[in-house]
Amino acid sequence: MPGLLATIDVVGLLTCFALLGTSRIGACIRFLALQGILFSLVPVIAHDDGLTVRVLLLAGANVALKGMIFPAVLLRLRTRAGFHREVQPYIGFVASILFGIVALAVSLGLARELHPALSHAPFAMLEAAIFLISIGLFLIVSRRNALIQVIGYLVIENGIFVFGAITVVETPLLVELGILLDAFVAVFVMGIAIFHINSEFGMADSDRLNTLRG
Amino acid sequence: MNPQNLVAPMLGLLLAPLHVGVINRTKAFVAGRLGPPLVQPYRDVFKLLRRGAIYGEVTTPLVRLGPVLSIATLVAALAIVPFPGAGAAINFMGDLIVLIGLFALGRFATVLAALDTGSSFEGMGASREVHFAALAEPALLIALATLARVTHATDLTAIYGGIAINTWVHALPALALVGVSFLVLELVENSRIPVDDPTTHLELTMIHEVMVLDHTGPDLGMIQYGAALKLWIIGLLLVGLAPLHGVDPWVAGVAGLFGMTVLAIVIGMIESAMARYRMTTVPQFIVGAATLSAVAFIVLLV
Amino acid sequence: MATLLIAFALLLLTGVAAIALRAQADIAQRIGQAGAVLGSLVGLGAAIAVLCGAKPALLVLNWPMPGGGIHLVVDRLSAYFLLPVFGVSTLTGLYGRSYLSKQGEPANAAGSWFHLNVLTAAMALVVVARDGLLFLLAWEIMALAPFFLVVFEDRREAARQAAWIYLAAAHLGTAFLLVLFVLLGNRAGTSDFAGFAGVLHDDPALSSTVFVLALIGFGSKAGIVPAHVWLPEAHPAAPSHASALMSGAMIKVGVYGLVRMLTLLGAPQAWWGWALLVAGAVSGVLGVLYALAQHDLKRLLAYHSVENIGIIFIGIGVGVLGLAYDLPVLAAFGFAAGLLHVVNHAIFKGLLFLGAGAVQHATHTVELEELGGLLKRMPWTGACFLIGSAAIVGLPPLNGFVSEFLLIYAGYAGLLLPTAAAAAAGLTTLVAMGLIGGLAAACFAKAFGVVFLGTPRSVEAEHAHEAAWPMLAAMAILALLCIVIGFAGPFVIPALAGIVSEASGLPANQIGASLAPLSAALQVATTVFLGMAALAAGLWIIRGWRLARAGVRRAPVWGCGFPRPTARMQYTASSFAQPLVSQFRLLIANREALVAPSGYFPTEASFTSDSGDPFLRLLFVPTFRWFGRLAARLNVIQHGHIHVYVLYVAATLIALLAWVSL
Amino acid sequence: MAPAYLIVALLAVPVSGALACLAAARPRQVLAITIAVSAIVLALAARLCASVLSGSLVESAGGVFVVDAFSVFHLIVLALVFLICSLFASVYFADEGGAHPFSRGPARRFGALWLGSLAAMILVLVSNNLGIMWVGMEATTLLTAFLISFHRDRLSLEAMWKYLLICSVGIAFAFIGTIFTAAAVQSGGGVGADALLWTRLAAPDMRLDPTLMTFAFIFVLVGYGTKAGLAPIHSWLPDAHSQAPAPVSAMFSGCLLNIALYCIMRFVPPARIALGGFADGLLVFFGVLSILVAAGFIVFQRDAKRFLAYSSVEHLGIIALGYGLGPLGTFAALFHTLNHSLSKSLAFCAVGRLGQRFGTHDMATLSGALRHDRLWGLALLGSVLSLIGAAPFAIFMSEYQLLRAAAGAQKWVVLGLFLAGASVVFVSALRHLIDMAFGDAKTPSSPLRARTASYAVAVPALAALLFLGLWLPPWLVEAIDRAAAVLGARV
Repeated sequence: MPGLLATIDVVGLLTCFALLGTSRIGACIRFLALQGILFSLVPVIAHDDGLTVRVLLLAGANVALKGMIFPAVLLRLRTRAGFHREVQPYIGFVASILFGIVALAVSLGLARELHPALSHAPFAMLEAAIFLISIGLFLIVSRRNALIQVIGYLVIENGIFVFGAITVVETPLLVELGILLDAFVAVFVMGIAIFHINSEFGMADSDRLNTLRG
Repeated sequence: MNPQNLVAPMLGLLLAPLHVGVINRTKAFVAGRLGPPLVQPYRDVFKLLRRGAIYGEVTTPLVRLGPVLSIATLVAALAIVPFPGAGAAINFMGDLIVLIGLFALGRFATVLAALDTGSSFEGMGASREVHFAALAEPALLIALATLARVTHATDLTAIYGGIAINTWVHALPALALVGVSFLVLELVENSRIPVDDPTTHLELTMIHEVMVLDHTGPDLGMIQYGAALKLWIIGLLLVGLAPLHGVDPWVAGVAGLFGMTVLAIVIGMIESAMARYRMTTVPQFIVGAATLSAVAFIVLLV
Repeated sequence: MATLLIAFALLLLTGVAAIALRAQADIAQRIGQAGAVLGSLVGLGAAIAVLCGAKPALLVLNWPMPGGGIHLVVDRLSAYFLLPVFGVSTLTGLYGRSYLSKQGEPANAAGSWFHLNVLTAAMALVVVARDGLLFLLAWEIMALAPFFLVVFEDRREAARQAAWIYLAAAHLGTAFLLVLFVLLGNRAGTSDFAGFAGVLHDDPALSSTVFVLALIGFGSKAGIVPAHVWLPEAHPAAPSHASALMSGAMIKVGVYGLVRMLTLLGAPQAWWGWALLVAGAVSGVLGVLYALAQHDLKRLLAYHSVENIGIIFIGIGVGVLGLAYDLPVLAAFGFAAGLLHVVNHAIFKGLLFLGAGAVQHATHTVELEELGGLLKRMPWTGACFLIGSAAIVGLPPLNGFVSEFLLIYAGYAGLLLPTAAAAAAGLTTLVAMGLIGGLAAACFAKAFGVVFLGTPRSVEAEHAHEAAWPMLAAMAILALLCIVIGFAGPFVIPALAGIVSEASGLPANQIGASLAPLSAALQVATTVFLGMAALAAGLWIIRGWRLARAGVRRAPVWGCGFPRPTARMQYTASSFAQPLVSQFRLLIANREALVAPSGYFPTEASFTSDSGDPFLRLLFVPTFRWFGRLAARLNVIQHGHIHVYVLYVAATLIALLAWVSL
Repeated sequence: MAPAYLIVALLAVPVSGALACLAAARPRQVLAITIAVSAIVLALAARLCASVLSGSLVESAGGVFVVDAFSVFHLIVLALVFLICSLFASVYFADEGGAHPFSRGPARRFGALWLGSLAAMILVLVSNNLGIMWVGMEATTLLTAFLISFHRDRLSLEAMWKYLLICSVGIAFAFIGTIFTAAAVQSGGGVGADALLWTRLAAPDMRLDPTLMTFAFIFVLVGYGTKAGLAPIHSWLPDAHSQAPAPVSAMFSGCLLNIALYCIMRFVPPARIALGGFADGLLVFFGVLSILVAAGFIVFQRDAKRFLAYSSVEHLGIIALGYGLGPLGTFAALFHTLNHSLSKSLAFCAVGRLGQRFGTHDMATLSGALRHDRLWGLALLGSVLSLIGAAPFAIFMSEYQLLRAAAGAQKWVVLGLFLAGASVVFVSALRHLIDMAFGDAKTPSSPLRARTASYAVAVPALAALLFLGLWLPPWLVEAIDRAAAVLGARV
């Protein structure tokens, strides 16, 4: 059902741009949640060999994790840490969006490069995966707020998830679950880390964390 | 060795003071004085040998050993330096190295003896002595090297025995230059004018004399006799350059004596004609000598 | 070989025991000393046995270390170099305990025996190793052990600095040797020396490369200018007997390495000889010049080691030139001179360092300007030091003269040869030796004169005491050796033939033939010296007899009428050397600061001269500083901003992807 | 116990140990448990090693877990070093009073995380599936993060955050690389199910899509390389090592970095099959780069632990370089892995202990160690001398083997650069070492109880370093050879 994939692709891209454009962290988290849910559906659609229990299980776990648990954790953290907006990122919101456009173009090109090698992978998703990864990196590099950096990391996770789902036909369930578990733990660990940093420094602007040099 | 070999050293031992006497006489003559008799040096030496001795308070036996050793080394040197016609008492390959070694030993002994007195004047003299010696030694080595290259021999007797008329014809510039540098060395090693004034009495300007300032009695006698011997030996190195190869020994010997006398007179003339160099210009003078012989050698190579 | 292994065992076991028992310093010291002396004597026995014609000892074992094997051979050449190693270490062992009695902390002193014995064993192992990796291992241990001796007085900043300079220099030298042996091992397919010769013989390019590596690597250990900078730092810092061992034996191991390499390199090329000759000449002259400028006795001696290594290199250089120009006589003279000087220098330099140690032990300083008049207070030490000085200056009839006679004669022999190149080499040799000889005489006149003669310049010197008997014994033995070898020259030289033939690859009988006339000549020379000695003795007796009758008085020396000459009026070491130093100001480049007396009533006047090593000061330190600043620039990439760190990761990835896509 | 169960036991023991720690009543118990567990793990690893060396592979859980000579070698190194670190931890934390008391809560936290990370590392080493290997690797990151910020002060938190974020991103890349590998297998016609089993990937008949494999290896190299601390992506390393408690730093340098490199090496055989010398070229490049960059940084380091951290970058570079230089190089690299892990963990222990005495890690202040604490001063001297490549310590030998490998590969420029870097490190590190070991201490050192465990750490480690520098036991040669054979030669 390529049409469905295309929709997911477009909406997913828009969430990325939203992440780039907004300064309000709460909004970012929600966009992330939306994005997570969207792309969790990809394996269900992409797998033309019918819906196996395994696929459904995985999709469900993903939706639960990325759609509910992560946002919950992050929002809780936001309120605990008490920051609500990203103030003056390294790269301004407009510039970020411009970057997003460039990144989109680049990932289209890259996807076209890769597609012949990964013939069975739907092109749209390939391009989406690359775009997600690049955007996630960009968020980490361009934002001061540790929370948004976590969000960036999760965007990368989404990208990787999509990429894995469309390229690898069937990976052992064990692996899939392991990966999910890792993402899960990662978010918690980062959450705790941010909590500690916040309680120690009184804020979680990671650009204040530059005492260690040389 | 047969007795005839002992001629050269005997001549040296006997005539060296006379040689000095001639120099002094010449200087006196030029200066228009009558001057001391030719045998005056002998008298001085004997007089000093009869005297008692006074030593500085801090001295050790080294100060006594110095003169003895320097005499001994010079006598040994005398034994290996050939006299025209008579040759040397002892000769062996590389004896020129031994000659230089002996000079060094004697100098080392006198320098230590000087330092032993603990007087600043002796120290100063010693410092100058080693300074100039350090420059003179390579000069002597190179000069002898040039001769060795000319005559294809490495022992003094062979070298000096091998200088014939046509040697001069072939290697005129080299030999001439070597001669000049020997003359310079004669003046330097024996601290004559223009390097040093043996008769001066201002300590600050002296080199050799100030080193032996506190030597008395027999030690001083030995030192003066030793000075005469050294003058004689280096003189021989210069006079020996005369082309006497194949000349009848007796003629050669007479020629040698004549040559030494002429040398003495020349030195006397120089001493009367020239003034002392300033202490700082002496090194150039010596290095000049070294350069001369180096040039001589390079002339030979090309 | 068994004896040698016993020697190793003795040295190592006692060393370990010494460091284990460091708590009971005295027992530890006794054990360490016993091991040092006995082990070295045993080793000496092994070496002498081989030199006396016993067939070369051999040991081959399997070493599980890949690219290495245990292969030991004691041939004549090795045995010959074992002489200084074990000989000097025997005497330093004998000397050491009394010396250490008042130096440093007792525990350190006890521990130092471990490093001393390990050093000895390592040097011996280097000399007998025939396997690249084993050689390197022993070489590194030999470099590391003295490090702990240099840092002996570890509370002193200067000692730690010296230790750093020493080990850094040693390791940088080793880097070249690593390349050398890896290169050879790679070409030969084996790390065994036997395998090297084959690949080198027919590959001039390779052998030239190897030669250059060897010259740098081994030269830095031997102390060739400009790689000499560690010597004047390390030797003064170490305990004197350790300095004696390092200067007497360790730097010779560097020479050994070079000679051994030359034997493997096959037919030498002329420019190698010239390189060695020039390196030697430069080191010789600069070494003695820098020595002249020193006023620290041990630094002065260290620079003289540079000078003497220079002389050795000149000898080897002449020898190599002889081989290259196919003039066997020249080759024989050169190698004989160089090799003989190896042992001679070990003897008199060991003696001089031990003497300096005795002075330090008695006065707690080696600063020349604070010494003086010690000959009266420590006559035996003074006598030994005098003999040592005379020997190192190369005065007849001592051992220094024999080797310098050989070398200068090699120069003359070169002169007589038709080839202009040989003549030029000869002239170079002569000029260098002439300068070195004269300057060395000046330097040791200063050293001995200022330390032992005149009046004491400080209270410590005033109250100096004679050294303990073991120290005296060690020095006396060395002094005796100086004299014996001096007079035995004619018989020593023929004995060299076999060793020279192993070093030069020429047949022994040919070398014997070319050396024979020289030993004959030396025989005559020796008789001359004997006569001279007899004459001197006679004159001494006569003048004594005359003075007995004429009477002797003592009086203050002439001081321009000043009645009471004091120590402060004496000529100082600096002023003694000043004319020569200023003559060669350009080369010595030592910084002087003069506050001249001024006005009619001058108040203060001072003169200070810092004779720090020019190469260290003007070449190495600036280079290191520059490099440090360069490295500090790297700081900008580690500025602590996490975003940029992540960016690095991304950038690396993108760069690689771009690279493969292109 | 059958080898198959050994693997399960290897995983089970640390996990149960971690749980036990959570339940432990007193800090002492926690420390005891960690020591006991790592001792057992070492025993099991040794047993496993024996059976691997006698047979070829040891499988378990239906091929999910496979151990071959290469992984068992790392397993042994891991267990050995981990035991050392655990022993030292018992010494270190026993005296860790003052601002950060080692009370029950922290103790439990430490024990759980400590043994948990051990389990994760073992998982990496024993898993046959590259995906699970990745999971284990990510787990180590997450578990060790809080070990860095164990003291929860600003600097350690900063270091922890950097470590966490940078390594997570890196590991994410590594996962992309893993996916690419699977894709490469599939488009090469391989079956999906066991696409990620390295036992299959290494098979010579494996057909892999070169383009995808290229991408795969690049992602893997950058991803795991971040964790292994290869320059220029080493940025987290000095901060983490300098801020973590000494035992943790020791464990990081001694175990974690090797294991990250191990992960990269698992991808090298397929990369060689698909791309020939491509992987080796990259390894050599990053190896040399790491050596040079680290050398440059070491020149101006002031903090002892930062210096050691950069030295880790250098040595990981050396190991990577070795892997890139063919069979002989692989041998050298493995030998070097062992030597470096021993030396570096010992060095960190020594610096940590001395730091407790002097209350600082500043190399200018921390001086005269030998005088104040003979044992640890000696340990510091020996280990750092070994690290900067002085004979007769083990690292000199492995570096010599590496030089031989470089010469064998005719890579003279590489050889030169390596020697240059090593020399710079030697010269600049030695200056600090001399003052640290011999200097005349300016700061008074606080007296600490000499603990027997200290001897149990320092003496055997030093002895081993010395011994391996002089004599390589044949069985060890055998083990390393077998391990190297697993990676095979360059195509």
